[in-house]
Amino acid sequence: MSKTDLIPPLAGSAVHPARRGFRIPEEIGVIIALVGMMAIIGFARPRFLNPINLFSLLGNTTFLGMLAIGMVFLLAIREIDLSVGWMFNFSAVFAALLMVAGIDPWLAAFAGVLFGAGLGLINGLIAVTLRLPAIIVTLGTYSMFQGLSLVVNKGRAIVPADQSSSFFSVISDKLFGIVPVAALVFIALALAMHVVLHRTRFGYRVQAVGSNPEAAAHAGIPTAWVRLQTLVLMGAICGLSGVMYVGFRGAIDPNEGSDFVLVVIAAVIIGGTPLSGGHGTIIGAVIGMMIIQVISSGLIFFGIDATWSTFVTGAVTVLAVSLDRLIKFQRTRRIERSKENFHA
Amino acid sequence: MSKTDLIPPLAGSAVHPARRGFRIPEEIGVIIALVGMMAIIGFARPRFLNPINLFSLLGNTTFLGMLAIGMVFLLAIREIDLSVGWMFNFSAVFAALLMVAGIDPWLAAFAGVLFGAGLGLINGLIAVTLRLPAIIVTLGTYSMFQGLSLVVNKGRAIVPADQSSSFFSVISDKLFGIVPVAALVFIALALAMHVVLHRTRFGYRVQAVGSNPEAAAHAGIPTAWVRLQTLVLMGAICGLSGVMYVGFRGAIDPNEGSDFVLVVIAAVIIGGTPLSGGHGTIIGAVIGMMIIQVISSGLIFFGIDATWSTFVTGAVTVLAVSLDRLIKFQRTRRIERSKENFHA
Amino acid sequence: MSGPPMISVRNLAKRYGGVVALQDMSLSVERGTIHAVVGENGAGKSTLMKVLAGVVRPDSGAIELDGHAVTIDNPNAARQHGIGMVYQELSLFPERSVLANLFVNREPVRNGLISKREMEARSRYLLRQLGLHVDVHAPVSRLSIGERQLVELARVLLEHPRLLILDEPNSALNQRETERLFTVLKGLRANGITMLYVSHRLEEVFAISDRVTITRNGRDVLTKDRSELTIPQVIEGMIGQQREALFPPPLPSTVGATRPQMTVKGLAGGRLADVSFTARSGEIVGLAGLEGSGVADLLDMLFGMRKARGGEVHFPDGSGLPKSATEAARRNVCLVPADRRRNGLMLDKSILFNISNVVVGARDWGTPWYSPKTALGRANRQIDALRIKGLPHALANSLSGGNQQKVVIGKWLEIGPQVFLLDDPTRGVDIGAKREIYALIREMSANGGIVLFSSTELPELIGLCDRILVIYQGRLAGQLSGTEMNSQTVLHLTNTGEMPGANRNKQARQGDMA
Amino acid sequence: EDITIGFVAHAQGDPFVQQIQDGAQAAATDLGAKLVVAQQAGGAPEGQLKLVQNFANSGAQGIATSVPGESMAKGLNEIIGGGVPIVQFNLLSIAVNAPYVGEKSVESGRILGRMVVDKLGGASAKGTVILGNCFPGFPVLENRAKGVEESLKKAPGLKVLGPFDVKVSAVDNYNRWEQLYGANPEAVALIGLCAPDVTSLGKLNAANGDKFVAGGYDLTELNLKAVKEGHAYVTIGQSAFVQGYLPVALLVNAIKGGKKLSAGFYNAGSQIVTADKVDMGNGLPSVSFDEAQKLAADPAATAAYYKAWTKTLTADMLSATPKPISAESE
Ligand SMILES: Nc1ncnc2c1ncn2[C@@H]1O[C@H](COP(=O)(O)OP(=O)(O)OP(=O)(O)O)[C@@H](O)[C@H]1O
Ligand SMILES: Nc1ncnc2c1ncn2[C@@H]1O[C@H](COP(=O)(O)OP(=O)(O)OP(=O)(O)O)[C@@H](O)[C@H]1O
Ligand SMILES: [Mg+2]
Ligand SMILES: [Mg+2]
Repeated sequence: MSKTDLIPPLAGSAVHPARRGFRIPEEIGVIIALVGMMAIIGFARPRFLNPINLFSLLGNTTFLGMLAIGMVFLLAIREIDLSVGWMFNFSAVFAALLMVAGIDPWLAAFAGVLFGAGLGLINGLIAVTLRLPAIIVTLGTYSMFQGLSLVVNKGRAIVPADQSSSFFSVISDKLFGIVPVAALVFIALALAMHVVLHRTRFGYRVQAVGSNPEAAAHAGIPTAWVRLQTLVLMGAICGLSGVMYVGFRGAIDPNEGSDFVLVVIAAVIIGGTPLSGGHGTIIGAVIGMMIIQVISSGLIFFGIDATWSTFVTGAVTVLAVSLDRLIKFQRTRRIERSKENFHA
Repeated sequence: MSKTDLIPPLAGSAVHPARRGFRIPEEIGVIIALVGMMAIIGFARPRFLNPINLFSLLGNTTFLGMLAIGMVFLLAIREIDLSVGWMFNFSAVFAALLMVAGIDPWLAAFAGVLFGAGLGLINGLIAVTLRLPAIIVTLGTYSMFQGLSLVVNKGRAIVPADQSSSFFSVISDKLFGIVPVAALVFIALALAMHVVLHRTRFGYRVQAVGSNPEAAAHAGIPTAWVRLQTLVLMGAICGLSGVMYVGFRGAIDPNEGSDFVLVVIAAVIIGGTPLSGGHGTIIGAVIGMMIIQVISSGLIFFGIDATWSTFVTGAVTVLAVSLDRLIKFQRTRRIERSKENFHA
Repeated sequence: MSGPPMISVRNLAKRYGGVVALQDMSLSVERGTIHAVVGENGAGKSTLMKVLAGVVRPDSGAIELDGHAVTIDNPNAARQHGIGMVYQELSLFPERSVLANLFVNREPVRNGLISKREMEARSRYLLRQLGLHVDVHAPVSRLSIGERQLVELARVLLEHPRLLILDEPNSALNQRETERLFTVLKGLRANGITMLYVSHRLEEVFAISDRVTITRNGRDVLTKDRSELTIPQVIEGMIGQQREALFPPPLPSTVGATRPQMTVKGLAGGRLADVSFTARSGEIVGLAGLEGSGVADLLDMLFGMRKARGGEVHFPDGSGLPKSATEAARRNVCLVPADRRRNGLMLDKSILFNISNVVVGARDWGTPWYSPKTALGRANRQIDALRIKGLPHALANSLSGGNQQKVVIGKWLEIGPQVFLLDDPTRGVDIGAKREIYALIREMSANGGIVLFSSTELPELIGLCDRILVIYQGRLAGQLSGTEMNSQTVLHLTNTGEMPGANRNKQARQGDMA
Repeated sequence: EDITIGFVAHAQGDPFVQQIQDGAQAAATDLGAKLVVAQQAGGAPEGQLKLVQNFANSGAQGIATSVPGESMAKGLNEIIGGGVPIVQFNLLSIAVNAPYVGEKSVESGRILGRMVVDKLGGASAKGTVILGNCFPGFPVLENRAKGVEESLKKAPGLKVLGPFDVKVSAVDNYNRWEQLYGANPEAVALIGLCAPDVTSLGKLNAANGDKFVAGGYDLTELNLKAVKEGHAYVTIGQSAFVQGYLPVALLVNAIKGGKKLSAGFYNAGSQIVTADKVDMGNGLPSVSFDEAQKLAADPAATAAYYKAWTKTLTADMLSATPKPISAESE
């Protein structure tokens, strides 16, 4: 021991300053899980790595992936919205009906997004005025939105007859013949929302309220307003996803969306956003959704029959989250150790 | 007033000492909502209040209601089990296959319950060893259990050929011609589990861990063990519900259970168990499940057809939880006021 | 004293990543004594105690109990050795009843079922001794923070430990409650129980302890019998510098002749009825009252967290009561809440994030963007100004209690408030930091701020305030200033609502009315 | 040569869909092709389209899929345009440029309705009839409901309630029927449109003294059991085996012959089962009730039984132009 060590460092003070520069992203675990899975499938079935296939996989994540982005905000504010699938559906039905009624599809789509925001507003107003958790409110509005959508679509698919508008061709177009425009919108939304969550007042407030609602209220953060905004944002994103779906698929079926909510929450959770609030990762959610798609696609590339595919899906999911978990363990331990070595 | 009262209490002004005796149960809100709904339906359609109908409603809550009971423990320990539907299914399939193989149905049923506990044990072991929240683990085992069940049932209903055993007749019997035996088992389970949650070490530990896991560990509670036990209990209850279902319907369909989890969680939440852990009400969950059944039955009695029924279901759910909420507001305000008035 | 010490630790070390919590800490405690451990915030006191309680495992070092080497690697092991600990940061179960908290993991079982009756019976006497008159069936979250502290204490006492560790057991207790506590502790000592006692209230340390260990930077620097020490010596040992006056003198006011003021007329709401007073800028107004007397309600109302039933209030900005906490924050009214962990901090977030709470979270003017770089600047500014021990990226949860408190204050200083509502802002803060906070409060008031200051510690009310308003059972029982501000008068007024010497008839009538 | 056919169904672990799959597997075995099956739970069109796309990308030469929603049409047509032949079965979209194999949905509803009316005493029948739809919004089910209602109108004395939402899950399904009957104990007939209904109705009827006429769909083991025990009157089959076999046969034939498949309707044929009479449709030899039950549970026996029919599937016949798609809902 050198002599200077006799003078103890100031307890509790930092021993080394923060090294700025590249920091391993927290999503590293799921990224490794995703890439690993793709490598394995691609090794066994090279056709899987064909760009066309990869881009179509990306395209497949679009609509549910957008909802997952919104759901990250909800989990971050310690809420859950169960009605996302039906907000998606109802907005799409609404927009498609406007198109059927002869309104310009772009305009109708815009109205559809607003309509989605309006549905979110309903959730928000009930939740805020009655001070109920969103999960309870949306347990009810889940059926309400579904029911109303069913009433207006009369149990039949809505298919805008005239699909000559650029709305349909642009949204279902593929750049360079392979890159789906819809997927680009999805990626753009993800990046924008990533910035919103981490670099805006609104995102800051969402995390603050989710981390400790009481402390947030005591700091003067308008918690009810932030919750309302978050639920409206979720609605608007559902609307956007819904109208894009109409443009992309050219129709909306009456039961489309019924099974969305579990998949969306699964993607967000696999991606690393905790249920306990205060924190969320958009990038993780996007990757989580991709993992889900890659699993289902991988099963088909390997020719695994329906009999086994469900089991394999589950097993791979467990493996993926375990891997993520182990990598996180490893990292914490490595950080601890590197800090300890600093003293040695 | 005696002289000692001159010295004000040191602390304890906030909550006055207990006057023992009758305390309004916390479930009062949902009870009022349930009774109110039944009164309204019964007033308009007196046939609704026919004991036969009421008992058959009770019978309708049995199988999902049992799962809700188990889910209360999970929410109380701040966890969620998504795999309940498939544990139900897989246990039922397992027991039914044993019966098909000629094993005595009672014995097979017993084995099915153990099998369910074993499935819960799998969830528990993964969750505890990887220190993952149960919701993440069961996201994966959801598909694993479903998949394995599909593998063994080969996509077909399992129908024990010989249903002459007393197992089938007892479980689908109705006492006095109207009281379903299955419902009695359900009620007995609810009462037993109520006692377990509120009057046993295990129940206290569950709530303590859910309330403050860190403090629970500090108090020497083996938190991992308690989590494991809770997940095993959930599995065993799923197993019990599953084998009773086999006895009741005389068969198990391959996809039965697929849509259970949301309804089960809905019932528990409507009943008043918060997602935030530390607290749970079995009675509330049972009533929550009844509310769900009464809504669906009410739709039928009022002759509301499929087009509107979904919407009405949602709207009534929102009303029911709002009512519960308002009653709780009212109560707190009354308590507050009585506290404030001490100086008046 | 003969025989080995009850417990002794040698050369304990504990690091959290790059943070040194303990480094070469040694201590030995004689049987049947109350042994105080003092030291500034972050000195490692709580970490040391947690090691003894089996909650934290040290990196190195040895523990001996009755002269035998032991390892205490979990809380149950500590319990088996007869060690019980009252944690500094409350470790209760908020949703659970008082009884469930008191007997957690040791619930009495009759015929396989937990017996509430027995729990009640076994705790009744102790609760009365502690002066804790609460509904033992009500959830702990309904209790005030002082009551919760007593519950925590009672829980440990019910374990009948041989060695009782008390980590700031009375930081939320007022003088009377503290006296009760000390009576209990002295009783325990008479029964041969050994105690380790951590506190920042040095007068009390001197009143209760037999021996004192001073810690600094994760080491023990000095251990002596209390009788061989004086408070100034202790302070110097703790912070290694000459003692300055604990209560800095008032600063010259920097504002001009127009002194903004806040007037409260006939305010009612919560427990309060008909409270009137004026507070001027440049003045520090103390608020005294028992738990539940309504002081908290008053602060809540002024901060917009609670609705008033009646009355008129004028803030210096000319407007009335804020309708919400958000409005209050935007009108430069700040509240430093008493329960920092529940109401003051986002524990799983960094210092940096917490410091931006008000600037970014409450206000809605300025840029809608949140810049981590700017936030870092803010955090560094407050870390320097308040000497917070922690990196900007450290989680609030990893800070020592006193440093957490400084973060709560720091986030408000970022907006430069005009009205300061301080609810026990020095709770758990070391003497050096206290002095800094007092100086800060002086500065706030000198810069034209209006300060309402509530505290459970009488000396600081008397030492710092220009006037003290005493609230008793929801009404303003009196205003004290000048020589009236002595501890006897304040105590009497807070506890009876009457000035000392007022005639007994009146008191009796008061009793009838209550 | 190696031919891989992707087979995508709209339900998971559904006994009826399993029977279709068994038919498809039988065809693949007969014709020397490899069949890979994928299932999308809950009839979600978006999810199912993704599975089809994955098959196309993975190199399957032909794909058979049910089409539970119009929103699949555009994507399916793109795949067809890309050169991968598709055949629809069981659920169709008329916007898809592919042949469809299935029942005549409105017509089968008419048959069911007619059977019930006859049982109730023909045109002079009186009383309340309750109609349940397990999945409001599925076009095929809506068509069936339409057919049933058409037939019931033949007896003006019948009052039709519903269709009510009776849910797919067997637990819910039974609960709903029990509640419906509790609300309308005077009902003379209860008619369901989905696979779980006959079983639930049979159970309900047994518990209440067999007072009403129960009718519904599909020849699952449990449904047949209910009919056999006399608790349900009739169940209508839609030739599940054919719905699975024919699409694969069409695909293999087209792939081998390098021909395009044109849109059109292949009638799989209806089956009518009462306790007295088992009509297996498609001109197949009549079977006893016990044999029908055995077929429902045993894919190998079913394949053997249908040999009489599969022999008729000549290459010429498979290449012939099908009936126009509109024939489906005539
Ligand atoms: N879990 C933890 N992670 C990281 N650092 C920690 C953790 N616990 C304590 N520390 C650090 O260790 C040091 C000592 O903390 P400790 O709580 O023992 O201080 P203390 O003497 O009790 O202070 P106070 O008087 O403020 O309570 C502090 O710098 C603190 O930030
Ligand atoms: N005096 C009270 N004031 C406020 N809430 C109370 C009071 N007494 C009980 N409660 C609440 O009412 C509910 C039921 O109380 P009770 O003491 O009967 O619980 P319990 O059945 O003993 O359960 P457990 O002891 O497991 O909490 C609990 O949520 C409890 O927190
Ligand atoms: Mg401490
Ligand atoms: Mg209790």
